[in-house]
Amino acid sequence: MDENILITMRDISKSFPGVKALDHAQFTLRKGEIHALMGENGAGKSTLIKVLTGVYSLDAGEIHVAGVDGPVINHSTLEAQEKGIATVYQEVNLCPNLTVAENLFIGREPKTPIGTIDWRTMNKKAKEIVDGLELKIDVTIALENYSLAIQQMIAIARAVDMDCKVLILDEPTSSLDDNEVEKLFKVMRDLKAKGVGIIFVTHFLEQVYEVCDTITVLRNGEFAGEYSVEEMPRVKLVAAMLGKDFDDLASIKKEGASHVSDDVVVDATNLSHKGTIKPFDFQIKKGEVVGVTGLLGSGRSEMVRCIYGADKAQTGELKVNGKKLNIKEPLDAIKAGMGYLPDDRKADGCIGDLSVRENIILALQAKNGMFKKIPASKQNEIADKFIDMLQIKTASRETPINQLSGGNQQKVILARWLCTHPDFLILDEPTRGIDIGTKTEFQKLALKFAEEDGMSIVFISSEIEEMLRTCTRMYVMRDGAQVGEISGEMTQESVMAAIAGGGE
Amino acid sequence: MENFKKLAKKPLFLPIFCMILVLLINVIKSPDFFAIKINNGVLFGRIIDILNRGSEIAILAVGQTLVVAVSAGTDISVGSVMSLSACGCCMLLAGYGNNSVSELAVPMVVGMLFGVFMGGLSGAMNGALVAKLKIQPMVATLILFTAGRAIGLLLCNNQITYIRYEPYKYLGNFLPGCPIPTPVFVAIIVIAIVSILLKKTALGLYIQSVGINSRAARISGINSEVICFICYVICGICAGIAGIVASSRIYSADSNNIGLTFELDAILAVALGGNSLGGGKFNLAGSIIGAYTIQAITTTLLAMGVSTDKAPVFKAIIVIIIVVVQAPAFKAYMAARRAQKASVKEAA
Amino acid sequence: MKTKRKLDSNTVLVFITIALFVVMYAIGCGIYQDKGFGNLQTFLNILINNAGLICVTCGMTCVMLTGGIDISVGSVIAMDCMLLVYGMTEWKMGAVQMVILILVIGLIFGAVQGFLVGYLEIQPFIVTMAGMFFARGMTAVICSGQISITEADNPTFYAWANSKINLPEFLGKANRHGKIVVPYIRPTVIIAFLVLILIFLMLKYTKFGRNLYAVGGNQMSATMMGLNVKKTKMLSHVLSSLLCSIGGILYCLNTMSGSVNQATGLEMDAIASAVIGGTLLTGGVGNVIGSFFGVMITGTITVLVNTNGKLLSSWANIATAALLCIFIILQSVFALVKARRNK
Amino acid sequence: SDGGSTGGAAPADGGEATEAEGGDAAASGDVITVGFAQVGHESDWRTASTKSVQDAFSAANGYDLQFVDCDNDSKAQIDAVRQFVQNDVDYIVIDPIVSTGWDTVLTECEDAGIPVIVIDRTIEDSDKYVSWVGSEFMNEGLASGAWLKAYAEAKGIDDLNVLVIEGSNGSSAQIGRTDGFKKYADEEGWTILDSQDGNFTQEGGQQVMESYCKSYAGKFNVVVCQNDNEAFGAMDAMKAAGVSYGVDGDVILISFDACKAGLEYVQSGDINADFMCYPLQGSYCADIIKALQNGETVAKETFMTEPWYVAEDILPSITYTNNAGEEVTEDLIVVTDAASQASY
Ligand SMILES: Nc1ncnc2c1ncn2[C@@H]1O[C@H](COP(=O)(O)OP(=O)(O)OP(=O)(O)O)[C@@H](O)[C@H]1O
Ligand SMILES: Nc1ncnc2c1ncn2[C@@H]1O[C@H](COP(=O)(O)OP(=O)(O)OP(=O)(O)O)[C@@H](O)[C@H]1O
Ligand SMILES: [Mg+2]
Ligand SMILES: [Mg+2]
Repeated sequence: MDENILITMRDISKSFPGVKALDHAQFTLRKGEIHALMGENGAGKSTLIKVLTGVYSLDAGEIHVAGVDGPVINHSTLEAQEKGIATVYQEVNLCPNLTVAENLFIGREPKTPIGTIDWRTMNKKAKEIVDGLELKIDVTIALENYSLAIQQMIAIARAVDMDCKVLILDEPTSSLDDNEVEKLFKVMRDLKAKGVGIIFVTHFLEQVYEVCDTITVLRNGEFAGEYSVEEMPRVKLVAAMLGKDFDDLASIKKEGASHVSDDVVVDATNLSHKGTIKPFDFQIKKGEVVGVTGLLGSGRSEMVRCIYGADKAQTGELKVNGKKLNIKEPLDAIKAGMGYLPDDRKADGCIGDLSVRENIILALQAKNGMFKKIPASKQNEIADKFIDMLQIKTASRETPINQLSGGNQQKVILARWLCTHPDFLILDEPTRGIDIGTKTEFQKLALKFAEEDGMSIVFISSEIEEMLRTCTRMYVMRDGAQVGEISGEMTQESVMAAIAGGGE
Repeated sequence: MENFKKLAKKPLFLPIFCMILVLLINVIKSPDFFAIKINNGVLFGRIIDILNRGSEIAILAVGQTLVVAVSAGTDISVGSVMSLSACGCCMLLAGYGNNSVSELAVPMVVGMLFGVFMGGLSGAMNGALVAKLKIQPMVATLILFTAGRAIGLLLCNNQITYIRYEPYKYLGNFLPGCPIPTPVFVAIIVIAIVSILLKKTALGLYIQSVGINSRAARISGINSEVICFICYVICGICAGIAGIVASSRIYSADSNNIGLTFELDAILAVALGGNSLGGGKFNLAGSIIGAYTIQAITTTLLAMGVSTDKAPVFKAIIVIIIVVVQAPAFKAYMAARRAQKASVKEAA
Repeated sequence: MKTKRKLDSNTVLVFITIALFVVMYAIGCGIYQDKGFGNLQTFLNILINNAGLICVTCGMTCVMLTGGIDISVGSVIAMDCMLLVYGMTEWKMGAVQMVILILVIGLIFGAVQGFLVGYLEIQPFIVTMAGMFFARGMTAVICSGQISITEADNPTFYAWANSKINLPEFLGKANRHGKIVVPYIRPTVIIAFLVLILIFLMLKYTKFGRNLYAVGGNQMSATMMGLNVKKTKMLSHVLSSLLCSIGGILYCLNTMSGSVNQATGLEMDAIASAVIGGTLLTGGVGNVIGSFFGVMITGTITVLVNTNGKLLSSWANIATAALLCIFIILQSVFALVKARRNK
Repeated sequence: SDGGSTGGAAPADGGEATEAEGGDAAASGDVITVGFAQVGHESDWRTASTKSVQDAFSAANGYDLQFVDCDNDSKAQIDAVRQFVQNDVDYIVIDPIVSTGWDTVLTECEDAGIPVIVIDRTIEDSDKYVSWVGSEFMNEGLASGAWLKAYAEAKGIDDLNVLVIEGSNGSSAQIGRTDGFKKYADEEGWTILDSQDGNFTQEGGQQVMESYCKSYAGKFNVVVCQNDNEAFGAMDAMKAAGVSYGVDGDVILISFDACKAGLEYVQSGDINADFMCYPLQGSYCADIIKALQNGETVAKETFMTEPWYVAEDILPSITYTNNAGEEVTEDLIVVTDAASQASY
């Protein structure tokens, strides 16, 4: 084995019932390299990582790890860790009931001379780590008190601190804001300098070009090629991922407000929910796409949840199509023609063990009422239609949704709302964890629904460009309050300025 | 072989297989186990006993399955609720304070409906605690587990209330001229109603959604609390019906003994039917087969003359064998071993 | 960071429990002052009577922390008591030998249950229910009658059971017959406290203890973080059965007898105590201090009902259930309010 | 409110008396507090027993009864007795759930100077109680055997094949009745085909009998149920299986307890013989306490008189050697309306 090589994976195959997730995949990681693993949703990236770290057993193929003679098979994450492979998996995987410090150190707690856990040292070290990441948090309280973003940072910090030879990061940036991503990159570069090999999975092309050296592309579980970043322009990379030429993002253009009618669909005044969002106003017209922007944790989700009734509004008044509406439960909102794609897919979206079909028709069924069951044939028809339309990669419509890759799960949830034919659809981070091809698809779809079906859409995204491309108007949020509204000619700079509050 | 493998993939394969296994032991032990004859105008035989005596557990298992599915927890009060509704029914039929009557104080139907209503009410209380106050199911139902029998005893003025009125015995024994025990019909009716409810409405989908991810279900327009509540009420009603059947068998309300430890059997039935006690997806048919499997074990032990206080040892061993055979981890291990053997053979 | 540390919800639950206990005890002292409820010995009796339960509840808490449950404990205690008594009376074994034998049996019992739960991934409720049937049946297999240990059978064990540890004399009080009754505890109480303290330290300061919390918090995550979830679950059951065996010995020192129906429903007492003490059945939250107060609360409820002495059998059960209900609802309301405030 | 109020009953200590003084001026002097730890409430028999004790120690009779229902939990009973000591009662009455394991706690009672009276079930591993009142279960079993022997002779049945439905395993009633009957069965060479636990319940009796009817169809002619509830269940099961029983039937049915409903069945000829187990120990207890109050010594054991009931007027009496080794002749009572109404 080459001195410089940390890991080689050869001809790795892995099948799940009905899906061939990996088909003779190849992968090589060298010392001091940041290696991007790219591919569409469901290409098999996460599976490759899980095979490497012993979460799944492999069907065929060989794995070699530096410092170990012969082929290696890890049977558990623990074994992988012992071989110097530290991993942050795609879904945040920490124990919310333990303190931040424990989450950082569990499995390798500092010990006192008599073999008990040395809490003082542990807390001290933990504090150093979070301080190093410029997080202002108390390491001695339970992790569940902090947001998803912070949890993600802690998961990363845990892996980084593990003194590993190989660090694997599976979509760590999907819930981080730019500032935090920058911190992460700094850490990654430091490790790289120390000779650690890093596997980095992301759907953000900019990030790949910012930190990575090498790119391996997977397509439908197969190895599509390994490239060095310098010799791989964006368009070619996307083409390699999709296996076809990529019609550029430029093709998404706003029609302007020409199709927007004057009918106000939703009109909220003074809505608020104690503890999460201060009173705000909101208005949207038929066929309009409106954005909500702000920093992470600024209350974007909270604002739309309050409109939708996921958190019951305590003050204010909501009019839908001119009629006053008192939303007690999300069902009332659905009946009034609303739909809400939540940002936390795992907790608020997917019904894990249920099939793709059942997940798709769920909201429609709820809208129809319990006693008007949608006939089986109709259910199949709807499911097939959306699997086809959104190109959901699934073995069959009866596959449980939790066996789908992250991005495809998101598409199923979108299908759930589309099939209720809402007048007003809230998309909260619909593109989080979604590959570039599908992202564009989502943006196009949003515009198409607005234009052709006259749907009013709220679009929330951490990527300002995405919102610029789709929205005609944006509400600006800061610290749990609505602080303004911008419209007209918007640029990245003007939006950023509004978010930062420089304009006041 | 291919066909068998396909069969083995069916979700109900294992529960049925286990049931057959238990019955097989009987055939070996005593061939006349399966003998059914008409005796005294009614069907007579061990198999009939299993169907007859298993009815209460089957009825309870129906309700328990829904509760487990929707709340990932178990309702341990069903045994006490059985007793409570039996007492409620008999108290009304006898009139408060009378401990033995041969004339009913109110029409029989009224008494029975009242008993079922008591069951529903208990279910509603459990449901409210679990759905609204978010108390863990086992803890919430612990309250009625403790108090149910006691309230029943109070209703019966601290004594066993006998209803020595011939038609009252019909429900738990035989209808005149009908050779099949009535509890079998009651079980069939309860199972049928719940199955139709699940088939013809979206309740099944709702229950599973709430059981798997109640937050997501709520966002999708399902009123999680109401669905959870409904399941507990159904479970309570099932317990009420089972209680009245049990009471009719002995034409009395014996608050201490009606439904004693039935909650364990009901939960066991759900698990033997291949359902996860962690909630979510469920299979009603499995639970029902599980219920009759348990009764088959009990009847077998009785037939073999194993004394009731030692019988649990055998019951435990059978249960463990059944659940181990069903365990995915065990299946995977066996599959791996088979593969290993095959590869060794190939190599040779 | 030191300023105004947020109390985490687990600690709050324990404080609620302790506060409720104190309030209830104070009310009891007020109402039943004339019946000696306020005597120090009444309190000590709660400890003496529940020494075994405290051990069992510690074990139960450990299992519940992983998200599991162990409903075999009541039957295991019955089996332990029966075996202890039978061994000492019929086989004429020594007290120490029997104690060791019981502990070994506990370990084996726990290992089997643990293996089934941890490695074969069978639901703990079902495994321990089978364990419950098994142990109860075995009790009858060992002996289906009622047997007891007398001084003649085994003087050592008899001495253990009857030795008193007197508290300082000035705490004593004269009873109606003019005798100064010095408050005392039995050695069982000391053992129970030792177990309590050891388990508390284990949960807080050992890797295994923290693993229990991690597994209960999120099993998937624990696996992904490289913990051996299967082993942890198995060991939790071993620990529970071991503590249950210790509890069984203490129980036997209290009752000095074995019978088939002994300790029926004790598992529910243990679970209820742990839950009242703030342990969640879903796992990941709780600690043994809370569980201890849970035991004290259930014990106090019993004493209150007994001291009243006017309740019909049914009312006694209903009173117990009602108090339990009030406790659980109060706790849940506190938790809901706190969750809302946190949001 | 009773702590120091018992000054008349037992010499009260000064300090104690002052403490309780405020509590009750009205209930002067001679209220006697009694703590009663009852088994539970599992049967009509038990309810009758509880009621008799409660009636005997009513406030009207000058008692303050502290009643604890232990719900068949032997440890709860020990706890309750400890609590009585703390509550400083004058007397403790125990119906022990188990016959063993009492030494420690009875020592505590003794230390506190509180006399203990045991009723119904027995305590075997300690003699630190002043008196016991109850039934001689062994005699009930012996009487049933003696009756069956005489009855079979009178009827000319010489091949007796017996099925027994036992009571809860390990209870003194089950042990006594089983042993007593078995003594006769062994002596006379009757075949006991099977003997299973029916748990003293109707459901249990029914289920066991259902099984018997299949396993021993046509092979048995005597069924012994160890209480009336089991007999009711067994009757239903036999009826369903088409087996005739009772006075005109193929099967002789023997039962114990002789509660009201049981005697009604004896009267109608469904049950051949019913051996009473008398539950009303209350007045006996009260007598003992009165004697103790007066400083008299009391008998260590008091057996209650228990009548034997039969359906047919064939045998006037039975003679057998009772557990105390005495040969006794006891009358058999043919049940009348008056007898069954008078029962509990
Ligand atoms: N546990 C599982 N059971 C069955 N199928 C699975 C399982 N995990 C993954 N798959 C399937 O394997 C394929 C590859 O999934 P994987 O999660 O590796 O994709 P991915 O490249 O990480 O996608 P994404 O970017 O959306 O996260 C998908 O089609 C998915 O449905
Ligand atoms: N960096 C941080 N430090 C401390 N608390 C944070 C941080 N980020 C978020 N939070 C907390 O988490 C809560 C919810 O954040 P959440 O991410 O849901 O907000 P959001 O505006 O919907 O953002 P987004 O949907 O883009 O993630 C916020 O109210 C905030 O208190
Ligand atoms: Mg992935
Ligand atoms: Mg958000």
